[in-house]
Amino acid sequence: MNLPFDAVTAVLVIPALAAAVLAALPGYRVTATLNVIAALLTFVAAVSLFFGRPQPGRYLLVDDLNNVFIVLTTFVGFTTSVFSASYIGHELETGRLTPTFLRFYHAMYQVLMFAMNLALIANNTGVMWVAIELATLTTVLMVGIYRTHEALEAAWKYFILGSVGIALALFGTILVYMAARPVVGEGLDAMTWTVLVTRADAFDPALLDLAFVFLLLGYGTKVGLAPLHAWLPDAHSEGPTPISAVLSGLLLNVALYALLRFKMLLALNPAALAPGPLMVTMGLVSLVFAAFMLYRRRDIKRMFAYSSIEHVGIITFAFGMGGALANFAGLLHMTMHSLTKSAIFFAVGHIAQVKGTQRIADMGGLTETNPVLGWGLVLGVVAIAGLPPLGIFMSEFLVVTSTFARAPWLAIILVFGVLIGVAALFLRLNTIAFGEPRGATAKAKASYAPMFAHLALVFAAGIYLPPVLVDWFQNVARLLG
Amino acid sequence: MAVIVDFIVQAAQMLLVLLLAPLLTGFVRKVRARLLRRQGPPLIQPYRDLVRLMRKDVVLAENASWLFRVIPYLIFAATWVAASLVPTFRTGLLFSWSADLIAIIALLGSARFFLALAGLDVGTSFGGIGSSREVMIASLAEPAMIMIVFTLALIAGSTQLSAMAGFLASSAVGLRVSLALALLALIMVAIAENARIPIDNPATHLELTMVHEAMVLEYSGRHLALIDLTASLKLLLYVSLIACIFVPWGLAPPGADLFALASALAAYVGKLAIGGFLLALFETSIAKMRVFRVPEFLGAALMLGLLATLLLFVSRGL
Amino acid sequence: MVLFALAWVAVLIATAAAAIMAGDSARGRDAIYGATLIASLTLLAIALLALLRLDDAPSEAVLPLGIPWLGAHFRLDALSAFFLAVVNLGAAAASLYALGYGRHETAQRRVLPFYPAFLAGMNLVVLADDAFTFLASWEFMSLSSWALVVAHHHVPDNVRAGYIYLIMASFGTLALLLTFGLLAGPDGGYAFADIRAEPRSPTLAAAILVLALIGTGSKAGIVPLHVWLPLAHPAAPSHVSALMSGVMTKVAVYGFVRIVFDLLGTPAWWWSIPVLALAGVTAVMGVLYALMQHDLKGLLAYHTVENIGIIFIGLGLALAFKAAGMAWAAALALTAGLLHVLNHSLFKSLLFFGAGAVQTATGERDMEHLGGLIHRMPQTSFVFLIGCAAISALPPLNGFVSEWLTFQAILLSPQLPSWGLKFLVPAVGALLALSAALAAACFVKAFGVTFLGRPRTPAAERAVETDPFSLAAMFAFAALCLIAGILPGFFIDALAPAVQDLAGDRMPVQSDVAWLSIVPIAASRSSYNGLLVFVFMCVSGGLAAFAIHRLASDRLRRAPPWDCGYPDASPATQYSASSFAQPIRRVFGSAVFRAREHVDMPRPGDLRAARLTVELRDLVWETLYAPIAGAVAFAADRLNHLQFLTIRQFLSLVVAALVLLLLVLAIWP
Amino acid sequence: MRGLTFDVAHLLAGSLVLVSFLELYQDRLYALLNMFAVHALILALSVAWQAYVQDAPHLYVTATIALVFKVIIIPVALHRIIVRLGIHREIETVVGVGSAMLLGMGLVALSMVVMLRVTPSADPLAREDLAFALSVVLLGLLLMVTRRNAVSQVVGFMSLENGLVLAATGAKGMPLVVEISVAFSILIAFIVIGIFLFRIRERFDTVDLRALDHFRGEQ
Repeated sequence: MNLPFDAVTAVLVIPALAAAVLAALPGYRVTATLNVIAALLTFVAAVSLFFGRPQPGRYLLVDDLNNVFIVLTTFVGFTTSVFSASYIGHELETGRLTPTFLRFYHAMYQVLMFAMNLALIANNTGVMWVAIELATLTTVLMVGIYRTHEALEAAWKYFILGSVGIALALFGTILVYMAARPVVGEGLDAMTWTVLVTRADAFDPALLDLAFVFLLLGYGTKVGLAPLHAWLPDAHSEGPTPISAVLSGLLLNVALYALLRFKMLLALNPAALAPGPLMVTMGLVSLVFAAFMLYRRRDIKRMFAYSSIEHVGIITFAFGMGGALANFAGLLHMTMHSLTKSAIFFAVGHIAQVKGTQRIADMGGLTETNPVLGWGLVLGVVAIAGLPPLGIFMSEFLVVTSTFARAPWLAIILVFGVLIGVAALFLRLNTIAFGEPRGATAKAKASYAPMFAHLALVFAAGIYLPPVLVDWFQNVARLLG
Repeated sequence: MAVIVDFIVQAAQMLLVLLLAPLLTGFVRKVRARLLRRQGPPLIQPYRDLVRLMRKDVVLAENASWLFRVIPYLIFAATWVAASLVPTFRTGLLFSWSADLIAIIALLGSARFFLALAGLDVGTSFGGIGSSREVMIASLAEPAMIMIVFTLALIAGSTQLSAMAGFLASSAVGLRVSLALALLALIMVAIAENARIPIDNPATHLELTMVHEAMVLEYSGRHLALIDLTASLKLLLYVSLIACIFVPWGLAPPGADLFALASALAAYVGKLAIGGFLLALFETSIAKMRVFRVPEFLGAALMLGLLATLLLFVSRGL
Repeated sequence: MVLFALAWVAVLIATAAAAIMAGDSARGRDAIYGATLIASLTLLAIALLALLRLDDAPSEAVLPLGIPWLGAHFRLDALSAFFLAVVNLGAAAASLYALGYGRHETAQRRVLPFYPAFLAGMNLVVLADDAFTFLASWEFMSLSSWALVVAHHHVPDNVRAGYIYLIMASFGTLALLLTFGLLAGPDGGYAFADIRAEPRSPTLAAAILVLALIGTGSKAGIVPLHVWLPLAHPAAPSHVSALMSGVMTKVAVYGFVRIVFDLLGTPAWWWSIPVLALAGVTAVMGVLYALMQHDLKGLLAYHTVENIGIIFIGLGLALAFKAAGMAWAAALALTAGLLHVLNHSLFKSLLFFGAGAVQTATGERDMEHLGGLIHRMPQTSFVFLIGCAAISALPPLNGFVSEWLTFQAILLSPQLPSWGLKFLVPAVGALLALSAALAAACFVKAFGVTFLGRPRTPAAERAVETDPFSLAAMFAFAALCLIAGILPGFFIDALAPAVQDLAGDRMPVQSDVAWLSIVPIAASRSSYNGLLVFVFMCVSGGLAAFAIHRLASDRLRRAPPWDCGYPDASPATQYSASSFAQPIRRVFGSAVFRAREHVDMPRPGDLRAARLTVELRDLVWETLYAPIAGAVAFAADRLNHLQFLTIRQFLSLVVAALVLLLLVLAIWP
Repeated sequence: MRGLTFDVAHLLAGSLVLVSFLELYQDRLYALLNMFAVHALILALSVAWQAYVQDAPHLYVTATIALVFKVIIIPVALHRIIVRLGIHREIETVVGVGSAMLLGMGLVALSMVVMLRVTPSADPLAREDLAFALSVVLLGLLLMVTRRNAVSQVVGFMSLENGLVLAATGAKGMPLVVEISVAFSILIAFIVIGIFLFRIRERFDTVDLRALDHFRGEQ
């Protein structure tokens, strides 16, 4: 079917153009609003994809799987841009950012959006790889944007580890090509998803296995699976909070999406080793490891970064288990986690601005000094801890129950990790949200809308999932096998 | 018609226990005195005391509460009801099914509960001593009693006193180890419950050793009279309990004629006399023990009861 | 039917939302509590209706909520109806009480929104008919009550209590998650109907039983999973404490009954063994802990632990009988347990109300600082006394009835075939008797030290009687305690349909027994008539009073206390809570609490005050929880080193992972 | 002809691995840089050869990029840096050269084993190439983790990337190779610039430790 304009190209072009424009424009208010508008337009375009999809082209592809991702990405991108407008304003006042850097920041933000959308829409393994590398580079630059010793430090770490990951991922991509070539012949076809999926059963299993190992490690670095996670906490804690939100909420998903695509190939090939065990193992390792790491955190953003690792672990575990229920749960968990975690970072950003620090020890009694922020944070943590009636409870319910009947011990480890994590989170939450107020108690000039929008969505999803969404999820779950 | 007779008998029983109770107390005192080569007070001395106390006015501590004044009537009522439900000379009393043995014990328990509260009401240290020791004793005596009830109930297949008495009177019982154990335990509990030597000494007012007397230290006049009456009722109750369970012979069955009733009554009085005599004998032949030896004494009772029950549980299985 | 109920639950939720707006205003507060009062009364009515119409089938409903392809199932059968009644009875009283108590609330903003949510959560749990809805409501209930526990967050202990509570709650929920994972099977038949239909292997059923016991036990407060309870219940505002102790623990019992009796199918003979053993220990440990307490609300909370033990004894016996095919005996035991559920919810709520009244009147919870309140708060002390008598299982009040039934059930157990039970049940019976006696001792202490004697502090001297709303709530429950005690037959009959569903049989109809007495099996075997005992006592007591006042003296003089001629000026010389418990501590404490008394007696001539310090240790905490916490801390510290590696070392990690995976590939068959 | 193509490709790839080993062997920065230049040169040759064999002209572009960028520009730039930072002294290795070589052997063996599991049906040229490429990649990683010095780590990363390019070109008719190699060159440029910018970062380690000491407030 033909639309007034091709939504797919729109999703790519709008951010690209916006990036160019924003790079040129001075003045924070204008750019900020423009940023928001561009993000909004992208989101609209993405939503329109639900109603009409172009046929998959040579390079671009929209199907159930990435459609969900795209909409999620653009939506969080939009809300984050709203949040960042108010956040960055404060940063300007405190002089942590100069207008020049701000211009750069907005441009980069759109480039990042572009890169992620491209990675999602790409119908070609190579293009996807390039896009993810681009996304990495942009985030590296934005993490380092404060130019403080620590920020550069974190950026550098991220950069080095990211590059290695990228390299490994490329090697995996090449291997997939080589596995595909004898079957589908040379040239672009051997890198095109639509083609690969149809012929995957005939590929050389040994090559596929090898490829998957490299892809798992390569993209796994982006996903932040232990032990490849090292860059993640620092990058989250040192960059501007909007970027932390985007990193946790989106970039991890994009990398995970790449992994899922390749997992589908292996799943389709009977002779290849099942990717499940690998993903399950790494998922559990990440979960338990991150859960324990939560205890000794003193920097609030770094703590929530580790909680992201924890949840990515759960998601990977779910996809590794496979099966309609687990995959559904994984997708749901991924969506809910993106929304919740970005909401938490919205709250944390303002909290850090109010308190003028990220040290947990220096904040306390928030529900008293800044009730809205405080309760927002409490709600977010409750959600991320997987307590009802919020969405993550449903996904965790599905994961655990569906797993326990199949692999009891795995489920027990899973439950153990979750419990450890919850205990750690609430241990910190108690000091942050309750007790005697500590630290600066200024009133926050904050935009609460994005945070509560996300939380409202998570809340709604925990109680009622619209059938449309369910159908998409179930289709995708079936695709993932 | 039968109902009316039953009702009369029930009433008679209530009056009987009420009237006999001080007599029993007096009898025990007398025998003790005699055993101690003393003259001892006349048998009717307890009645005189009661009347005297009734006549005197009550001297109430300034900060005594309404509860303090209500409690004597409460505990008297509870104990009286309990006592009037124990078959003394005739089984199948009209209201015997309104409370089985467990309920009777619980009634005594509530009496103790309130008495202990009374000990705390005025806020004197001696009252505290009395109450705290009393509840400590009770916390061991009651489980022991329950265990005894278990034993008997399992043998007789009922917790109804009348049924028990009836069953035990029949020859179906035979001699049982657990019965012996239960009897022993019951005697120990009875001694503890009635604050007799070696647990407590009803005659003492030596502050640091007294339990029951310490609780009622602040009472006077009619209140004290009621409490004393209650105490002797309780003693009577336990003696007749032991009597009707372990020597159930001579109890008149329901619908017995007057003569049977009369002979049963005589038998009952005889049992009381024997029981009182044995009690006095025991009390004179043993020394009071330190308060903190009491738990061991009662613990032994509890263990005996549990052992008896266990034996039954196991033997039932065989 | 169930839809009505759900509608009113929705009203509760709406109230919660509205409460956020209410803020600190008094009118808002009254409106909210009024709304909850109406809602819970209506729900109570619905529950009673559902309970009394015996024959027709339970009403069900499916809402398009929760898990999409499943929907949220709700069902109102006899069991749900009974617990719905218990929940909303407590809720109604608590709301009424709160109308008055709420005036003294300092952190109203933090209480008002969560209170209706808490009620809604509890209602939903008993209505839920599929695993997801059940667990979600269950955890929601925990969550909202957690928020209420940390309402007074300036007290560090409360925050800590809330923390432990939340962690234990999550632990329990996760255990239940696993339970339902096993019940539902890999392809997720979450609806209770499907679960009932599914056949199970014995080992699977065993695992489910254990997990369910852990999951529900941690919420009900089974030793050793009780640690959160005595911390959390006192921390909350008193009307919430009443609900948590009196009602929420019952919801946990409901969970256990629902899973084990209903979903899990026919029991095996040994199922009752863990239940009974834990229950007996719980009953005695709970009351012993309580005896060592001198925080009034803490004491009450520990008594909840004890009573949960008693309830579970009933349930365990029911399991044993059911497994042995003695349905009629199972019916008796189950009735005893469920009746005690109702009774405990009555008098425990009543007692917490009283404790709350004392707290608002004096600002004190520590009994050592109270005393003599009976003069200042006569009505409160009267109803509190009734509560004490009821919970001490004294006839003719309700506590005695359920314990009496439990004893009757125990007396049936020799007919059980299995040997393990033959030895266990009498022991459990002894434990039950012991706990009952100790409970009486404990409440002599609680009432005596708090309300009797002389005031120990100025605060206690200045106490004033509490407000009419609170009194109304308390008197209502006191009356119910008496009614349930003297007319138990009706309550037993009301329970019959639920028992019939679960045990396969019911107790004989009681309401048509002569003179309204109750007869568990046969009149020849045992019977009890609370009404008659009550009338007897009134008559004989009244008779005595009348006779004496008429025929003998009724004169009365006031004088200083006699006290063997030692006039002691200071109220400090009274027996305090801990000194009252000292004899019992001597008997049990040294074994259970490693109790140590250190006496510091100054030499003659030394003007120093002598000191007696008592050291108690909570062995459960020390042996079970402290090590776990230590282990977690240790692991966290060890792993934490990984945060501080250099980039190169992180790279080496990556390489190591890569090489490892390649090796796996290389040696893959 | 078939045999010849095979042998030449094989020779070049094999010598690439050999040079990686030599890199691993170096203990002076200058020498390491020169060795890397050789590494890149051989890569360029092999890419060119592949271009010729597969007659895929676009691969010549890749070859030239490699030649210009990696054989000339980068090494020169790095020379400059070394001079600037005055670190033209011995390289501190984490493990001794000998053990590093041993590890390298192990890795090469591993990659061979893994690769030979690939079904023989796959064309042998690709297979061998891939085996060598994998070993080069692994050796590059090894170089990165066994050297403490930023510059030598960059060198390691670049030789790793050489391995990738080798694999990519070995994969017959793989599209986007040029784009990918360009993208990678950008990546490397970033790294080098990074080293320029934060010249204090002579070594990653010191920085990390100091940073960790004071700023994070983590204990």
